[in-house]
Amino acid sequence: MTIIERPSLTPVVAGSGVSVGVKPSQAYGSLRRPVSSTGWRSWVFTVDHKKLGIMYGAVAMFFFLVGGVEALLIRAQLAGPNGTVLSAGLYNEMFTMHATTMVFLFVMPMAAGFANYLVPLQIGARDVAFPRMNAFGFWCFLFGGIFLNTSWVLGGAADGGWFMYQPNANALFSPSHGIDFWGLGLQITGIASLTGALNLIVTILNMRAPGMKLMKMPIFTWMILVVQFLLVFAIPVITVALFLLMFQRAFGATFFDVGAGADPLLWQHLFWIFGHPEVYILVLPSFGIVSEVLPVFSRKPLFGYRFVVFSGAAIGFTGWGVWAHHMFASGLGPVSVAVFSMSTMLIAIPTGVKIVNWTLTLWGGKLWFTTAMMFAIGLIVEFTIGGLSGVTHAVAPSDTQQTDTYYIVAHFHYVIFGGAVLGIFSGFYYWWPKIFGKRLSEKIGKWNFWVTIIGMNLTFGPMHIIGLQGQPRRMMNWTEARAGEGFFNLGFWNRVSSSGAFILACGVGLFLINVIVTTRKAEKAPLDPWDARSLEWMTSSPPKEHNFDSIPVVHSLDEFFHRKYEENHETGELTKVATAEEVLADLEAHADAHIHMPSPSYWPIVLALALPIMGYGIIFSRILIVVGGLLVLLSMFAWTLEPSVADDTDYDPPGDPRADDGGPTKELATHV
Amino acid sequence: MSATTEHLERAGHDSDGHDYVEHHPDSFYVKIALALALLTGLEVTLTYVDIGALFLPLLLTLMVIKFFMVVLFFMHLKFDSKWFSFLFYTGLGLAVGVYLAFLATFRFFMSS
Amino acid sequence: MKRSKSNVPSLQLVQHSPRHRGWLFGAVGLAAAALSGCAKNAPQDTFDPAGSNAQKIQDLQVPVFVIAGVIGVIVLAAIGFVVIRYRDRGQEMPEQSHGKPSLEIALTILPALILAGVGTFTVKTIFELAKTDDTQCIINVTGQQWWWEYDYPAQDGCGGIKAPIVTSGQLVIPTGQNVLLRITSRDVIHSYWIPRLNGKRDAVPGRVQTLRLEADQPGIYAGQCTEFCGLSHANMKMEAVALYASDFETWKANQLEGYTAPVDGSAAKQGEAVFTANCSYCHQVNDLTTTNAAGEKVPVLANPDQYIVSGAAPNLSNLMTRNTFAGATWDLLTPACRDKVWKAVPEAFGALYLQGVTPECLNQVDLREWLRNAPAKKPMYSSDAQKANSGGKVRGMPNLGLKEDQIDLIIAYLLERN
Amino acid sequence: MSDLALQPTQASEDVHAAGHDDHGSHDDHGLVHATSTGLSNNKLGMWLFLGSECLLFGGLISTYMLYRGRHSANLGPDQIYDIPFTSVSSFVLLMSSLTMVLAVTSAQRRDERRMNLWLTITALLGATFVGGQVYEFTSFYHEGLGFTTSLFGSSFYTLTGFHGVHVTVGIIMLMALVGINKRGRIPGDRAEVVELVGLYWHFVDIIWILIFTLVYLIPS
Repeated sequence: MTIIERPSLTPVVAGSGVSVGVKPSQAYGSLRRPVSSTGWRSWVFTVDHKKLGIMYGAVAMFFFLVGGVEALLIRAQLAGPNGTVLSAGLYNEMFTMHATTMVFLFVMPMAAGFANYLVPLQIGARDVAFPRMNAFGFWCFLFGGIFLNTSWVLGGAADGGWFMYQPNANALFSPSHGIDFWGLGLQITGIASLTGALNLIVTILNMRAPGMKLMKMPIFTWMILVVQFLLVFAIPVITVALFLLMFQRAFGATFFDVGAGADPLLWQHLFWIFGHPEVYILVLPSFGIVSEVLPVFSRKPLFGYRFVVFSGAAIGFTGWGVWAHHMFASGLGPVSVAVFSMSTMLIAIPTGVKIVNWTLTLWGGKLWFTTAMMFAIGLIVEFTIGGLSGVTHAVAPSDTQQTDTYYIVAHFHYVIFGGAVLGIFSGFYYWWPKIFGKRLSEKIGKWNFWVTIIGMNLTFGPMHIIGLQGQPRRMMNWTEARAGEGFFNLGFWNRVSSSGAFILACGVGLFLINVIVTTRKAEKAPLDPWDARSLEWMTSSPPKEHNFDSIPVVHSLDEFFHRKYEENHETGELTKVATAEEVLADLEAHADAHIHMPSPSYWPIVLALALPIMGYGIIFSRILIVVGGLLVLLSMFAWTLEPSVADDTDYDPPGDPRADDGGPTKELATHV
Repeated sequence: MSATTEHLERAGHDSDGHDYVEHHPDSFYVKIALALALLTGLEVTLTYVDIGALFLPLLLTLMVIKFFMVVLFFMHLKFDSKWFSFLFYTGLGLAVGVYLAFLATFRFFMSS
Repeated sequence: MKRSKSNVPSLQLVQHSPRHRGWLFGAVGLAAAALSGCAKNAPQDTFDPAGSNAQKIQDLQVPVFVIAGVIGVIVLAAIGFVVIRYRDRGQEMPEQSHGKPSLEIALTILPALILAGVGTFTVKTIFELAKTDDTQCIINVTGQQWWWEYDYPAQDGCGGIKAPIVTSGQLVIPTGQNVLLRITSRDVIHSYWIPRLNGKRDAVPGRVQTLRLEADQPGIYAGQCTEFCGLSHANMKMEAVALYASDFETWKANQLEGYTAPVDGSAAKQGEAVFTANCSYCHQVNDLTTTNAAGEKVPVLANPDQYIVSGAAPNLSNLMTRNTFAGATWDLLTPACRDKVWKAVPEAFGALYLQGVTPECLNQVDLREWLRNAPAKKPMYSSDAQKANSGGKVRGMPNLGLKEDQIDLIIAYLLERN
Repeated sequence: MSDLALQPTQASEDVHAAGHDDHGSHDDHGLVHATSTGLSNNKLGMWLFLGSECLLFGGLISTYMLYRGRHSANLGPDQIYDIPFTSVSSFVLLMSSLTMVLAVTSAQRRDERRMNLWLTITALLGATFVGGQVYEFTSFYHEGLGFTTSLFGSSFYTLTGFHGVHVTVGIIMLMALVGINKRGRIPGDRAEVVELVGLYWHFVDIIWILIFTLVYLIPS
């Protein structure tokens, strides 16, 4: 395996199979550059987009479980009338943190993980444009998430709902530090999103393989591009809102102090101007994933690629003009309500285009029902339900009956779980052999799929009924007096929903079991297990650190597929002309002689670590602000002066590379 | 968007890889700065002279002119790749559109 | 299920539909019909309008649900068909077609047309619901943690109100009249929602926002605060009571009736003293007087501003005319008596309701628990430790540490507040 | 935010791995590799960042516009602003944009002496502006307008404070550039680094153009 090239010394020819484990020299003592490519250092100081992608995924998965436990506690509380599992305060903290965790610490970073790992591979690049910034983003996410969750043991978590409406989130009404943790934690994870977005946009625009025009980019990359644009422009809006919140709570500013004449709707507008694009930030990556998976397992190209790209961009753009539909009941006045009602309906059109195109991709195909494919089809079905219930509350008068009831909870869980999460699972099954070199068990996978689907429909389906029967959200309990009788009584359906939640948890558990089982088995996946179509499959699995021995020249959409198959333009018949191994051998034969890879660095993690220190400082002690601030200055200064590729002096003098114990190949292969 | 980006891409490929394609003599920038100073002077003067209903539109026009003089010339956006314009103006346009709509929901433009 | 007579839903029909018309849905509409309120007596059913405003929403949302249902079934059927028809049976590799623009455009325009139709009716309904120029009765509604106050200003509307009426727990309105609620809040954002009478409207501090209600028939219509408003959000409920105009007159007259002091020597008389000593700091009872050190009779004026963050507590002058307490969360009536009122036929409802809470019907269990330790029954920020965080004021009723005999006396006193 | 603002000095971030680099050594810092658009990663990133910043300042300006009239009778914008003073400091900041441009053209001509000179002058002008702002804040405070006094106060200090922090970060970057440049240690393409700092600096200036008119000149 080829690792970072030692500049000017013993250049390693890519593809030669020579494995060089590099160790840092002792030149600067403990402050030497961490160029080590083995052991924990190779992960903590890495700037490799693939390692960062895996770490994003692993941490996001952990937070998924945290958020899931929170959800189970909520459903346990609501399983019967007058639930006593949680106290009122704890219940409020639970639903606040459930939403916050799932949105900011699971779906967004999981999508970031997929994007990090796959985008450079899909566009034929060797890394992202700003590798150290990429590492910095990951550590911001991790430390921000940990910071946010330490509030549980430092006086209580945030209890104002993830939407944190003012003035209920003021210090007067929420005196614990929970909301301070929430605001600062999201500010830190916001930095992760913003730097990640800047990085990925520049990467996608600038680092495509020769010949890869924008309209030849894989659809996943396209959707990620749209999402990153949404992030780049939406994050600053929440940043403003969070600063106002922090200045209010920590420094006594009056932004949401009604007594001083403030208008509480200011917060709502800022929050939803961010919050609505955020919805598309959550689902579009999964739309990208299934748009990759469906063609592969239908054995035909994505139907209407241009339309799917265009509708993705249109959803992203229109998403900026609909935020006030979260506020139809807040008293905007009929003109604003009418305008936002219409713009919201508009957004149903490009969304409908996507569903139509996916269905038509399947049409006439040769469908192979792998687990990845099943999750993808599951997404189409469940998301359609969520989309249609969405249309029912684009109709503003109807929405004033439904908003803040369980009907909305049902709607957005069909969108977020049925859309984003099913897509993420589809992506796991599809790309697992690429990332870890082993295929997840299809047998457990199918169980995983069916239990998850049944669980999700049992959990969220009844919420439609519960909501239309008038049960509001965010209530710590419900009572028999308002439950009604007969088939649609709230009691029965609340029980169904709670049971469904535990089935859903089993579904997720099956996935974890699958991961463990797969990790233990020795069998390697074939190079091209799915007969895939895009560039990320044109390298070894898992890919080498430099991704491609030689950067492929792209001639068409689905480049990999067209290298394997030749199409008779008259009859449309396909002939297999090459195997994946042959395509790969061809690339290796033309391997680039010299490849510079960016070197690891201390400074991203140090800089990211300084931020939560400052956060604790703002909440508990001003001294810590100074400590964190100095650490910020130090690490930025060091970062600035550090060249992106390490000097020779950072390395040990050249010796026998084979003397290294273990070596990086083993390390990468087993570290799942 | 697809049409735009394709167009942008061609524009990008046309450039020779150098970012500062066109050079202006320093005197050019001095002239721009002088104009900016004059416009600022005009703006300040306006606030001391009562010109009635024209005041606000005139002031805002001057502001916009100044804004774009810096963007187009000092920041070189006029002579640079269309990609930069695309990225910056998308942000600017979204900000202007979204925040004007935001203020409109508060009936901001009706009261003043 | 009341609404199961035949009629085909369509947007045209909606405009002129009589109120309680039923809908017979086709097979595809069944799901929507099922969702639309089959539950018997679900008091907050959003598909069971009982007045003109909710009916306008109903006329709009039923066709929308049907359209969404139809489209959903078509899409799901198409996916089902494709999945079965095109599964891999070892057929040839399919043709690598990249799409068909004409089909795409057609399938883009089609939903656009449907949505344009839906949008037209939506906008029309939005403006109809916002109409205020035919208001017949005005009530100020103020939300706070965690109950609603209703203030009927003096007006010619509502059949004429000479002096303001302040009440809470139950909003009493005359049937058939266009009632305009002017909604605001004293602390955080709440939301006023009586599903069978109209959609919801947020109570935003610093703003006054309007919501129209109209009830066709006498009865009690349940509702709930729907904007998350802190610890006891779940315990902030409301009930709207509609009365025939004549009954409404009786109710008004009763509310404006002066204070009847308890008979000397009665338990209620002792209760008056206990009330004055413990409750009257926050709770107003109109015209209640006490004797000061100089032996003069002086009015007892509640001063909740001093003790409560939101600066208000329910007026208890006529507590026993309303059937609920503590933010309409618990009933003042025993379950049996409550059932009688709630299930009364419209014609009999008024008389039953106006009886108020009689000693036999009083729900002693919940009321006593409440008086014993209010925050234990309804989570509130009112302990001493929590007071420190709110500028020394409580949010909600604190634990007054009353003894059992004091509670007996207070209940005896309150029973006469009718 | 201020953390991110320093990003442009990380000019060496351009990934070598992107292109087919046939150089044996790595002293080819900052050479524009064959990117898909033909543009530098750093510059593309900077413009994107500035686009993003538009929404940050847009939010702050809108908040100010919404709240500018909400204050006690004698402590509002019309009473408290000192237009002649602010006009002068606005002029100073405007002129710093000129000196910044001159620094960039000097850098592009590889005229390092002049470049350092213009960068220093730009930093000084910026410092003058920030000094003026500090003076202004202090005098407002003494007149009775604190951060927590009114909605106008909170939103005014937040908006102009954010701008001031941006200017300060810019000054730090300019001084760092001069300092590092004297030791010959700017990684990557020197002219591009100066240009990037310049873009940031001009952006801060155009935001002030908006603030000066919208906040100071328009009466509430």
